[in-house]
Amino acid sequence: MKNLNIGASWLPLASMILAIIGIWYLAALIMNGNQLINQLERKKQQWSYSQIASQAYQVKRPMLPAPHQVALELKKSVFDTSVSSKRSLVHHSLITLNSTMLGFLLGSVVGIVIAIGIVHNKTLEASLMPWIIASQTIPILAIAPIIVVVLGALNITGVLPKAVISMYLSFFPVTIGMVKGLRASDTLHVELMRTYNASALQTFWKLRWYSAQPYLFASLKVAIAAALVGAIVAELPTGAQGGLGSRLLSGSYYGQTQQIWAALIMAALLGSLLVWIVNLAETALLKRRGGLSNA
Amino acid sequence: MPKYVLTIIYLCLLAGQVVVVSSSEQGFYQQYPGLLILLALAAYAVTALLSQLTQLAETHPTYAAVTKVLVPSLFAFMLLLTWQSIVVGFAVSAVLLPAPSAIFYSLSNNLPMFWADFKQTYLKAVLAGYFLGCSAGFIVAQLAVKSRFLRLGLVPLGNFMSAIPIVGIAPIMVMWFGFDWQSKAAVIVVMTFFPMFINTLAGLQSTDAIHNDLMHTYAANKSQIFIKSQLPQALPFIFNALKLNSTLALIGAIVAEFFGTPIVGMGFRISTEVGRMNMDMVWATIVVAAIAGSLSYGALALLERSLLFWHPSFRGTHKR
Amino acid sequence: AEKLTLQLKWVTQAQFAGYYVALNKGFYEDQGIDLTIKPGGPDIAPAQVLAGGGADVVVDWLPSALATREKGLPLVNIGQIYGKSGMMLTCLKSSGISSPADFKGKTLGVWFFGNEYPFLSWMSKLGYATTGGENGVTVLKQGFNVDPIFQGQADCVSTMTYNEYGQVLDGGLSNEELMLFKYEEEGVATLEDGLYVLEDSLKDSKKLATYAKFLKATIQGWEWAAANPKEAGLIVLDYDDTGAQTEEHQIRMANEVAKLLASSDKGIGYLDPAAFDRTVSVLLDSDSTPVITKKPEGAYTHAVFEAAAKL
Amino acid sequence: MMLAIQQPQEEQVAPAANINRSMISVEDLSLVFDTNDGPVNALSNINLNINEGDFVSFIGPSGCGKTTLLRVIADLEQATSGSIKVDGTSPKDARLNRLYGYVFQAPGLLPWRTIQQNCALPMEISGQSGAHQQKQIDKNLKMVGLQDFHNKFPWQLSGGMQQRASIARALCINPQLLLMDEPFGALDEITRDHMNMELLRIWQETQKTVVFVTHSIDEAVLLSTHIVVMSPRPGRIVKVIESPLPRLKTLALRDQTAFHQLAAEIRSALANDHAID
Amino acid sequence: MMLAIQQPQEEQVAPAANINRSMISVEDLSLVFDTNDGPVNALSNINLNINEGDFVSFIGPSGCGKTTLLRVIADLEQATSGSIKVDGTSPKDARLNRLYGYVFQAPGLLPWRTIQQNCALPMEISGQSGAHQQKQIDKNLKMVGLQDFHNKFPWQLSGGMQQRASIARALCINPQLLLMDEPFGALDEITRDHMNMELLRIWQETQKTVVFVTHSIDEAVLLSTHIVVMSPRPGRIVKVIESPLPRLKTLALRDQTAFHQLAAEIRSALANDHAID
Ligand SMILES: Nc1ncnc2c1ncn2[C@@H]1O[C@H](COP(=O)(O)OP(=O)(O)OP(=O)(O)O)[C@@H](O)[C@H]1O
Ligand SMILES: Nc1ncnc2c1ncn2[C@@H]1O[C@H](COP(=O)(O)OP(=O)(O)OP(=O)(O)O)[C@@H](O)[C@H]1O
Ligand SMILES: Cc1ncc(C[n+]2csc(CCO)c2C)c(N)n1
Ligand SMILES: [Mg+2]
Ligand SMILES: [Mg+2]
Repeated sequence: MKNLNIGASWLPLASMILAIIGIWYLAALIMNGNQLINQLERKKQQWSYSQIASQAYQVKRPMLPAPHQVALELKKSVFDTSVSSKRSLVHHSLITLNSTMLGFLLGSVVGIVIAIGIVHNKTLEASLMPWIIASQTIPILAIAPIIVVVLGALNITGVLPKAVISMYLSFFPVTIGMVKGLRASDTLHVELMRTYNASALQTFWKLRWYSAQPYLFASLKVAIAAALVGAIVAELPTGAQGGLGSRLLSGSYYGQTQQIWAALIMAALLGSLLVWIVNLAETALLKRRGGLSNA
Repeated sequence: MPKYVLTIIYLCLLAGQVVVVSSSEQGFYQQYPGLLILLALAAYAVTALLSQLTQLAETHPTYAAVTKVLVPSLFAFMLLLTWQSIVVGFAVSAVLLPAPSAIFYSLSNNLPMFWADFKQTYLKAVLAGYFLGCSAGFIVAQLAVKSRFLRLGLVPLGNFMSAIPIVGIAPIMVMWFGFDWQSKAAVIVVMTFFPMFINTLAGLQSTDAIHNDLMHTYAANKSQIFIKSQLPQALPFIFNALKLNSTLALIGAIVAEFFGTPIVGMGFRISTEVGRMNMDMVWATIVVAAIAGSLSYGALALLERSLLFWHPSFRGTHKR
Repeated sequence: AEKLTLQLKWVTQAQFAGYYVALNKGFYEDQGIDLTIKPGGPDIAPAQVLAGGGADVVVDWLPSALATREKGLPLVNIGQIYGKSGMMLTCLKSSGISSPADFKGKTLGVWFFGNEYPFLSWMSKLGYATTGGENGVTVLKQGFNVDPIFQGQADCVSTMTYNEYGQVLDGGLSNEELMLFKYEEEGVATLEDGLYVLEDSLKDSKKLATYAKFLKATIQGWEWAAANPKEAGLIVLDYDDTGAQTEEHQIRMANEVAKLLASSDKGIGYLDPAAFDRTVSVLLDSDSTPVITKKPEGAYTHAVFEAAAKL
Repeated sequence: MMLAIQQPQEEQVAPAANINRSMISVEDLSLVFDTNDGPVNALSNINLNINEGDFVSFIGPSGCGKTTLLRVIADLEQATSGSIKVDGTSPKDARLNRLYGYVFQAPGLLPWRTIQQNCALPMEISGQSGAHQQKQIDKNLKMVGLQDFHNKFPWQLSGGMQQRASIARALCINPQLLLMDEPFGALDEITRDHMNMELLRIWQETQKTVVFVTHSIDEAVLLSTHIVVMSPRPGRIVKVIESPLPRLKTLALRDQTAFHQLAAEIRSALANDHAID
Repeated sequence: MMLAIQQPQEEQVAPAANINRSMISVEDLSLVFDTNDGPVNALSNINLNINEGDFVSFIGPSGCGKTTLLRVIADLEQATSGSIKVDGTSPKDARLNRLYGYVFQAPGLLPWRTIQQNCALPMEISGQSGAHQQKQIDKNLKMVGLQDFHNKFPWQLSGGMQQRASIARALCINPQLLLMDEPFGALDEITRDHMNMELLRIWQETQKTVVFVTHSIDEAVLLSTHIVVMSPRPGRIVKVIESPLPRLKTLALRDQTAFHQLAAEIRSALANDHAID
């Protein structure tokens, strides 16, 4: 999947995107048109289908803004606004990116450390593993405000509470992936290390760490996307302090569907960019170890 | 000193802490900070007990099943005990953090209400959305395996879509599908579709080259290749997605309820009771969610174990 | 200067114009107070922030403050900014509602998160069960906006005169299509935005003096905002970090909130004991879902207001 | 000639008929693998004819293209140039007609199926009846000495046992053409002798055509009617030796001079092209 | 006697000393695998003594427990009952003392290390100096004919080359005891002859003890001082044959009668207990 041949792949992707845009326009017509019809009927006014069709893409609070409306909103808030302005989506993306990166770093480190502990210590594994899984069933949005408030009480404000929530979401895939990866070493290789009477540390650095790398990168890609979700979720309860999350919230608050969609697309772009960067790092590292992806 | 003497000492320390916590007044740590030492000792005793238990499991495999439950329970018990001690000992306001005892109390006192919430969120939204999302991801992955065109179009798109934070689509889904569980199920469908799609696709494509060649020499048709070779080899991937999705689905439903819901449901309960300063109710709902999530996860893990007995990660102790 | 943190009940908007004006115009500075304003959000409970020590003063509504007080967190009102309630139920005439008697069997959008108490009292007074059914009303937890009335998901939605009502109009519904039920007019009005602190802190006379200075500057800010709604709206806009608010919207809100400010002869900031008692009786009347169970004692003080008046 | 599976009586000894009908004919075939650091000439200008009923062994140093050539015959690899006919048709049609059975260099058993279920796989795919399946499985598992292991999973068997299971699997469908890639590599001498004799018996009884890759000169001599000696870089055929030994062979043959002469001839053909260090 | 690694002069030919000191002694050893359909008796009542300096081959049909026995010696598998001593201590202590080098049936090279780095691995682990590592690697890679491939990654080598690399890796640490599980299985005849002679030379020069699993009777005769014939179900030792051939052997030995007699003796011992069908 990773190394798709660009030359051969643009056509299917392009046609898929075209199809989606087509469906999107159609859906917008139907949804907004219906809304319009309801409104006119409530006012007991006459309406015709041609009138609806011509107005469906101009409603003030569309149920589904048409692609060009979202594009316009994106253009307005990305290109037509200076980056330092609070109305710039780039500005808000950077705020979100900030806590995403911090949370991702913290989460990766915590995730790796826990995984190493679990793989090497049976007690840790037995006592921790079930609760690590249970921890992810706690709805994050439920504890986000609590974390923000409690950390706020400890005078930790700004980027850190958001990063903590990002960390909470991103450590899990890293832990699970790393535990799998550290244990994915070929049995033959493990036995080889045993015949050398290698210490746990030696086995780790010469064998397990390598067999874990492909798993680690797969998890890091999930983790960085999760960190982004965490950052955005964390921006919801604190509503008014900037970031893509607060754009989503205020978009919803003021019925600005275009603004929601623009923020969503920006978030997806940001997420794709982050995953792509992890991908680059992976390719670079795998190249150094001979270019074989699955060890 | 023989081992069992140590074990008895550890148990005594733990029991002592339990007695202190359950019989003392609010804010006792503020009065007698020295008691904190006992808490630290009890925590140490528990870690020691835990490693004794794991050693026991290693030397006597017959106890393994018991310790497997006992170890995490003991660990959790100590966690709760510490929580209770700190909250009671430092008289932490119930508005900030309720004591575990208070959470348990409100849970057992409001069972019918929690059951109604569970029914609304889990039995309706989560189950429907999870089932639809997972099956859709699975089916589309089938199509994508067969068609290179679809694959090249869907995979980058899937990666892009999975980067969208679901919290963002929740308000849209509520707008489109109404306030009741249907909009929550829709959020879950969107959330669970792509993990299932990507994983199934990866699994179906991960088949051993030699098995592909083998089926090729048999001139097997596509459905035979699928059922006899691809599906079994894809199962580990599919279970990964099923397990991941089981936690995602619950979170998705609860998050979506923040954006509008009838006045029942776990997400509704959490957000409403936070506003009413009933933190014990909030935590009780979280407990219900965690139990439901862990049980679903555990059930899937058991199913996986029984279906994937042949996989190297599940084979018996004698491996090569 | 003395540091002080104020936690708002909701996001930065002209609902809180007075504080921002006072900050912007240096009224707090003049009183020797270094004020930090923390905007709220949909899941920020001001009382919780106060309990956690994240703020010294919070803006909250009296029903929720009293309920919290019963939970064991002793909030005390040190000044009441709004004398009138801005909350109302906005209904579609087309759904056949012309009086509260028509609510039966209808679907009503309500805000929760501590804002539901007045509504519950009202329904209790009307004798409607809030759990749906033949003789009750179906309640929806209304999200962040007034969409349900546009999408036909609810017959009525909750609105504030100064905010969501405008959005309903902007969204294409005209005044003639709507039926409004103001809490103020239905006899279930409760006191809204007020300033609250923890009871213990009031025992410290230095703290009390600080609060007085803060209240003084706040009152000044509100008076200025009431006099210059347009400028006040623009000032608020400056402080909005989301960059999502519009000028038009904020100015309209500033105009509307000016109408709600406490208008007793003592001026803005004075909690009218009669209004307090009315709120309490509205809350106590609700027997199906008790918000508070007994008459609260010491839930407000005029000490700060009086100290501020002497400054 | 393909024997109808439902008529076991026909499996009895039959005259060496059709001995001149070509089963596989390869003309000027070349195959180049594109790799990251340049093309690899795996096969170069291969010309070869294999008649129906022949037993042909490919022998040659590691990396000379034996496996690759076998894979081209089986339609698992496409030639870069040249032509190939299998049973008068293209390799693809031959495959679709389920003409051949292929024994891979590695056992390639499905880990979630028991040995018995693994053997059943090709028959399930070609839609044979359950009773017939069971008969074939019992017969062939017995033949390879795994009758007691039919309910074990592959990973519970030793390497040699797995390889025998994969041979049984290929034989179960009773194909007209048998393609075998070092099938006895992991077997001990006696088992190997036994398997060699069983293979000879089956070949003689059913008049299959067998194409066989091996590293063992003795094995090639013992089994084959024709020995193809190959050499690497680029993979090509050095020599095709027709065996002077009778078609009906026994292990005793190994003590005869004709056997040793043939072995020596192969050895020298191989040595001419061999440079290990 | 363990040779100090830093004193290469001692690696020269030395008299067959200590020939009676026991290196491995196995008493009444049994091993049972639990599987889904009942226990498998992989080893049953094994009694065996191997003296220091011996070259012992295990031979026997596939699945008779050769690999399993070797793994018990290497402390990779625990016996169900019975006792075993390696170098006078338990297998575990022998392993902890880094007494032996093990060559697995599969090469087991780390794919992220080049051939040279793979050979360095065991020396890195036992903490040997870089210069010494380089010397050992150069010597042993040359010996197995891979000196030109030291910078290649494992998957760039053919199967036979990989196996040779894994032999070089085991030899680099110059262990007192060499445990080898079918090390030459994937090699063609000429390469195999070469490797056999090299192994004999190293064994003679350094007086190692070698335990060697093979499928080839000729190989067993050519190399061993003692041949252990095993038989399956349950895995047990049928016969231990002491070789009458001299310790110093050449390939020419293969043409002598003594060689053929010994081979015949092994063959008949194997055949007696061999019931494949
Ligand atoms: N998929 C591939 N990509 C690139 N090169 C390949 C591929 N498969 C085989 N080769 C190369 O083709 C040549 C012939 O390989 P082949 O597997 O046919 O050898 P072989 O004669 O079967 O060797 P062995 O006896 O070791 O099995 C080798 O040089 C090998 O490196
Ligand atoms: N992990 C295991 N689980 C169950 N049975 C096993 C396992 N490993 C080996 N066996 C059984 O133990 C017996 C001996 O196996 P072993 O691998 O030692 O044979 P071997 O002599 O090395 O055979 P080969 O020559 O084929 O390598 C076999 O019957 C095998 O089925
Ligand atoms: C979760 C949530 N809670 C409350 C309100 C309503 N609300 C109460 S006070 C206030 C400020 C005035 O505009 C608003 C909007 C909401 N919209 N969303
Ligand atoms: Mg090959
Ligand atoms: Mg073996």
